[in-house]
Amino acid sequence: MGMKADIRLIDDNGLRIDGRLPNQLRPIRMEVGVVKRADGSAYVEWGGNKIMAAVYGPREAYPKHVQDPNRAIVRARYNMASFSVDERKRPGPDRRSIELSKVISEALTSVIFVEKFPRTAIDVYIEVLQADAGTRVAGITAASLALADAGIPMRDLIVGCAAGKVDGVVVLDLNKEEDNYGEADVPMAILPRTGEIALLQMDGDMTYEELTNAMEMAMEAAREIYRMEIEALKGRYGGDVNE
Amino acid sequence: MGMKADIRLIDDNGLRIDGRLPNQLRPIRMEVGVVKRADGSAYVEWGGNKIMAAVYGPREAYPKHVQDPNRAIVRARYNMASFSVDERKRPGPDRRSIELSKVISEALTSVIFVEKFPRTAIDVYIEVLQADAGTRVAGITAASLALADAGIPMRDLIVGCAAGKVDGVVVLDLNKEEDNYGEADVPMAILPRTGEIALLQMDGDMTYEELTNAMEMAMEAAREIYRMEIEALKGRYGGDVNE
Amino acid sequence: MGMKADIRLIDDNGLRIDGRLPNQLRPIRMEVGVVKRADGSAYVEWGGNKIMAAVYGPREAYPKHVQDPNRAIVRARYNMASFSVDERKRPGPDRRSIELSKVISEALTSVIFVEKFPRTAIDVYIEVLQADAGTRVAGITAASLALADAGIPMRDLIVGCAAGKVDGVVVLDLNKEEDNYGEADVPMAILPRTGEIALLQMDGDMTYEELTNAMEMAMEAAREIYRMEIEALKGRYGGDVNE
Amino acid sequence: MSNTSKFSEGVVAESKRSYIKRLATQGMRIDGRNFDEIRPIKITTGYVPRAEGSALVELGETKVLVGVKIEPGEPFPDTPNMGIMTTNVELVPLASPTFEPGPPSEEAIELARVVDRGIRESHAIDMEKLVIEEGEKVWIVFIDMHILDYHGNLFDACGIAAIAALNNAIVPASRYGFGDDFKLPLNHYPVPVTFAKIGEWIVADPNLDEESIASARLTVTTNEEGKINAMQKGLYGTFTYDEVKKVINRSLDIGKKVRDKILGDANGEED
Amino acid sequence: MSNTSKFSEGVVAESKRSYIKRLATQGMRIDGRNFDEIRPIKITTGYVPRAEGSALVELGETKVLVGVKIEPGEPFPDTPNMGIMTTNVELVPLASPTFEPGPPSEEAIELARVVDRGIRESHAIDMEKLVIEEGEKVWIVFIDMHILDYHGNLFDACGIAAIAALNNAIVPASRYGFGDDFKLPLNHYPVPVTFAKIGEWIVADPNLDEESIASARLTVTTNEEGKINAMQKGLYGTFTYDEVKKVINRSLDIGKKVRDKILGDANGEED
Amino acid sequence: MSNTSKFSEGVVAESKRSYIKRLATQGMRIDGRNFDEIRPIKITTGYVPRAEGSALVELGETKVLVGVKIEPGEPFPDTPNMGIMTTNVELVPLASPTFEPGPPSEEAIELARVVDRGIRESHAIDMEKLVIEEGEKVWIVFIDMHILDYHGNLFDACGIAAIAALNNAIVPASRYGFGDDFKLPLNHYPVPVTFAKIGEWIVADPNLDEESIASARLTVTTNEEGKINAMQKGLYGTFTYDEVKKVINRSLDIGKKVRDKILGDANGEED
Repeated sequence: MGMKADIRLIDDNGLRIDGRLPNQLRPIRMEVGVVKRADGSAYVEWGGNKIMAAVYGPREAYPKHVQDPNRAIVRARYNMASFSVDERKRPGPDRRSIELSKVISEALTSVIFVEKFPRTAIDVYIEVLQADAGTRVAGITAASLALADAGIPMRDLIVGCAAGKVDGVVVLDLNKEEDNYGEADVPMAILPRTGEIALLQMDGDMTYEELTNAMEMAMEAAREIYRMEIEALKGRYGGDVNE
Repeated sequence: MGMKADIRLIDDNGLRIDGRLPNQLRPIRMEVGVVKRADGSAYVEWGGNKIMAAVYGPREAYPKHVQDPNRAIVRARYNMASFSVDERKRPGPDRRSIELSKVISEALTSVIFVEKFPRTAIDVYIEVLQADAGTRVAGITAASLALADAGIPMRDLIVGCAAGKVDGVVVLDLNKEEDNYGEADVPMAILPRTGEIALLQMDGDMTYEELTNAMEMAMEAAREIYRMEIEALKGRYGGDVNE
Repeated sequence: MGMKADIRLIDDNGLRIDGRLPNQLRPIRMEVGVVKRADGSAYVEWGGNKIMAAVYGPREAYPKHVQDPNRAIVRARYNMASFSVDERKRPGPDRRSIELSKVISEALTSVIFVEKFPRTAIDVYIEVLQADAGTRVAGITAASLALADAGIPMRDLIVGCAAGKVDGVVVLDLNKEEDNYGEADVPMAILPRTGEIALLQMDGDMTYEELTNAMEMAMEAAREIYRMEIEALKGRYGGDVNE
Repeated sequence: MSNTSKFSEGVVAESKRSYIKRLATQGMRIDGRNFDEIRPIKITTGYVPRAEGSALVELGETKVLVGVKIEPGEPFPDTPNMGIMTTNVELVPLASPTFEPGPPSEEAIELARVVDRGIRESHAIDMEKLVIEEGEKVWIVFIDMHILDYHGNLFDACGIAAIAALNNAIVPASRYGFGDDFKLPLNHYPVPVTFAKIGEWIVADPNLDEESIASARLTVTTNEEGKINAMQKGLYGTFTYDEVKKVINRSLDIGKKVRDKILGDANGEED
Repeated sequence: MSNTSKFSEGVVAESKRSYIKRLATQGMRIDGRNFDEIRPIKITTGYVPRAEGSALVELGETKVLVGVKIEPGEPFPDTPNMGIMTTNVELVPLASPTFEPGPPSEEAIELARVVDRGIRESHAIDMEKLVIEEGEKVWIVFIDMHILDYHGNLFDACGIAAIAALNNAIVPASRYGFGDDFKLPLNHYPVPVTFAKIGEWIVADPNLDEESIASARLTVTTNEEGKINAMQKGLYGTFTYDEVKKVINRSLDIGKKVRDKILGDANGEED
Repeated sequence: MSNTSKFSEGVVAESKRSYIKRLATQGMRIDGRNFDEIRPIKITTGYVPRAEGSALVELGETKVLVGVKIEPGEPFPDTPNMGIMTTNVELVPLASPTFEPGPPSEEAIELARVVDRGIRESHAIDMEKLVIEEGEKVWIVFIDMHILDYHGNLFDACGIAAIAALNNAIVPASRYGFGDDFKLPLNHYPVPVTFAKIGEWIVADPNLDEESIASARLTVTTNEEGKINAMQKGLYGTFTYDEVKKVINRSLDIGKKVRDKILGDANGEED
């Protein structure tokens, strides 16, 4: 956040540089079952983001000392391909991806009936093949689809969505330029049926009003993304997608 | 040792740059029980050194293959805070701290009744918060207090003390300038009741006479430091401090 | 392969820069039993290569999860000493030595009766003390001798040998200059009694005819090296060297 | 990647768990505090004179030492006219039986990054004043957080110690021949406040026992203008939107009090 | 250092093992192919527009994405007038239950090095055209191979995707102020073809089941001139000399067909 | 951090332990030596012609190869007019069943640092003669110690091999265009001598069996002027002050003999 730029991010008509309205999402495409080797998988294209997620498990947790006798442990790994960003990224986890892996693991745990699978691990791998701002929320959305595809029992699908502030305006789903030159970003993960918030981060500079407006905008959009999730799962399975 | 300098380290009156006599210690302050989470702990301020030590154990040694069926293993870890030195030190162990951790572990083992606690580990953590020459001997002193505070049975307290050579003069307890520009340093750890030597290192350039003078000076001072240790422990517990 | 140079590697008489004929080996010297601590060991001097190999095992494989209940695992480790090459090499495995360790492990496995030693590891350590082109084939030859010295039952000794192309000519056993400025290198490991090929790599630029000529040249030379191996083992044990 | 935190005892006796929850139904906490009451704060700045800035912060029994080192170095290519800051947390095993030696754990990394975001996103340090020669040489501010005794809520202890140490820091220009030393220029004073959710209750500044049984955690960093600069939700539970709003509001209040303490204590004494 | 490969299921049911071998005696394979028949290839170039070049290759169900990044950097001291290339394989755990997070395994390293050798030894990239300023600045070509679904024979899938991505790559000279962008100059089109030995039979492009029970593996990389540029034998079994000759010959034939596909598909679509 | 050393068999049969101690009461050692007698030393300098200096040292059955590489590089900022030396020990698993592959263990680090201190503190290498261009370019001397067969007392074997290899080393100035090659300039010849305490007895140059049951170890490095340059006490036992004095005295005597051997053997042959 907060690099200064001479770029105007909101034009005189209140439109954004990619032509969107403040509360408009980028185009999103979802596909389930893309990794044959995995127990469940999904692909999400979200603006310029291309993200693949796969689930393995529940399977015996290894090494043994990480096993929890009362429930499954959920281990998400967020990883960016070296070529997913403008300047080549060195392979392997950096501090940012370690933090994101942690908060995504925690968010996913909140919806999974982990107590049904003691001593196991549910491994969720999120690969960012092309990055374009909002990778963590697109990634958690892909992960949610992959978990459903794997038949992991969950109390709700989970939806990732971000809002933020750009040129003083609260906007939904920041793109790359808005992320680079904007004033705040609020990535969230939401359980649409109950409105619970499973992931919440924020960085930038916002008043209380701006922040609550942004959160409400993201929660509203979550319902739309939720419908796409249902659709993507129906496309594969027909019928009921919940457990 | 041995960087050349134009600095005169001993003046015409035989005094050192901080005004001490050759056989005089820097001011030392000891405090016991400073880390509430630990089984035992101590803080030692020694000249400009600020050093904290904590003991955990005896506790089950992990990983299992390090367990000794006949005795406790003593694992000291000497670590310098990044900000403890003039030029920021990268966090994590370097070769120097790995070596010091090893010789301190060995020295502490020599006083602990390790055979009383088979299969366990006694972990001793020494954190150098500010470094000012002589950190290892101050650290081993703090560790000894922390072990006593933890109630670990020992056949003696252990005392760290160094002597060396500066401008051709054998001196006690080198300070930072003396360490940088002096000619030799002899860090020792001593069991004051028996005079046994549990840690002994030396680097520099000394004749046999200079070296033995230095060792005797350090052993003499060890008795003084020992009294401070007893005092610090009494301050906390009153009464008998040994086992 | 393939750095361009103004050097002529084959002279008008068809001789190489070290005076050898195209199908001539460099001088080779073998010695068995050079590391007393090991279960078996050998030293091979091959041109300017100086290579030591030692075998430990069969011994219980550790960590346990690498154990194979049906057979021994063979773990070769190819390592170059820092000072073995012109420009000091950083200690520790690099990508090249990891690859070589892998293909050598696989090649050695092909001759050892691994099913006789379930759950064990046979560790083969190859140290390149001085490198002069062809270290992997000299190393595998040393490893084979060390395995025989350790009394590990094998269905054949294994012989390493390379051929390649230099100034358009197919030649045996490239030296350092030929390796640097030549056109192709084909390292092989051969079971001389059956002619089986246990290791085969190639890099460079060769026609089918050149490549098959090179392979035949290496296989022919393998019989000569095999005789040296037998001789080296006889020198130590007299009598029969197989199993 | 695990969801059992290093910041917990792992297993808390079931009896203690029920006791804490039972207390909560009566609006009480195990150490006698109200839900919105934080533990006593003691700040000792200048604890490590060898560092360019430092602060020892005690938040209840939790003890954190932050040292700030400032050294010249190269700017990033895309910000040639800005200084650089880095943050690092060392969960040294001295501070807790649950901390282990080794490279930073995911807990240490999250902690460092949350503190980092609060300082960076509030533009607390005036980075443009840390340029020695544009594009060539700038001041690098290293914020190293050393945990000395862990009894819960490191986020706030670290965040408080970091801003106190920065406020205490001197840029050592003269040592490198770049003119006179000067106080590290600060524009803002971000303060993180952390809440834990225990059952249906939400408490400020959780202690170790509370942290051990909390289902969710939310840290909100606010500055002296009442702006929000950073948030971080943690653990495997969830918050409702109303809970989040309430937490943000309380963070603004508590943050203000803590900030007064930091700025008031700027010349405090070592204990 | 182990000889159980990450590229296998570890334990294949004995019944499947016998079944595959029984089929082989009748000249048949478990997925209906002939011994010399490779699986269908689908190539999508330009899959990652943010990369300078990219190709998604599906070889049967095996899926590999290669991205090429091209950045300016310093040449090696001994080759001041040449660009630089590096290759890297990520066996990301998304692609197989047998892949684990962490630094590259020996399997990943071997794979990257075999692909590297094919490209490097064939002089596929015209390195002399990648000099910006001799001895000072050259283009570095990073070839990163990301496995997305592992169903056997990564050597060929990676090798095909690498050369397809290179063929798709643009040197981003204008971004760095070094003149106009230009197509990455290629001289040759090396293609690896891999065979597995199962019992006494040798099959091209082994699938996962075949790989799991193969005793030996041989990869031969050939170029459009019919030259051999790289070979790599793997696994704990052996080949006879006749077998090796036969494999080389078949690699030349199959390599040619695959190369036609790569060059023909150069402007393919994403699936 | 452990106190079971890699330099021991771990468990020595109790019977052997008693036997060695029983012998000691009669002034005898398991290999027939006197308490102050070191094992035979064989030194082969120039063993690795590709290195700038090298020495293979056999101390009894213990075998160590030291190679010295000398390359140009940048001086440290605080010593612009001095060359640089680094030492490294590789306890390669070839040399002992107790050595494991991987980064240097604490044993390897201690060993390297003790040898390093002896050479550095005695100012053995004339560092001021290793400057190519003050503040810009100096010679870096890499001392790499490769253990080839481990039968006890690596401290002395490494220390002897290191000084012998340095004494054999040529600075390769001409290779880099910095004038004529010249012999690495040495001012001093430090030699470490190590003693082990077994029960109440102290023996010089402990072999593997003795090392395995020793309670304490003391290495004293002395130079040709009779000065002491380095000491290192190891293991979990203690020494009395009288014992230390005795050890220092003996080290001076034995060190002198070993030094004569090193300087006399300077042109020895490979075995």
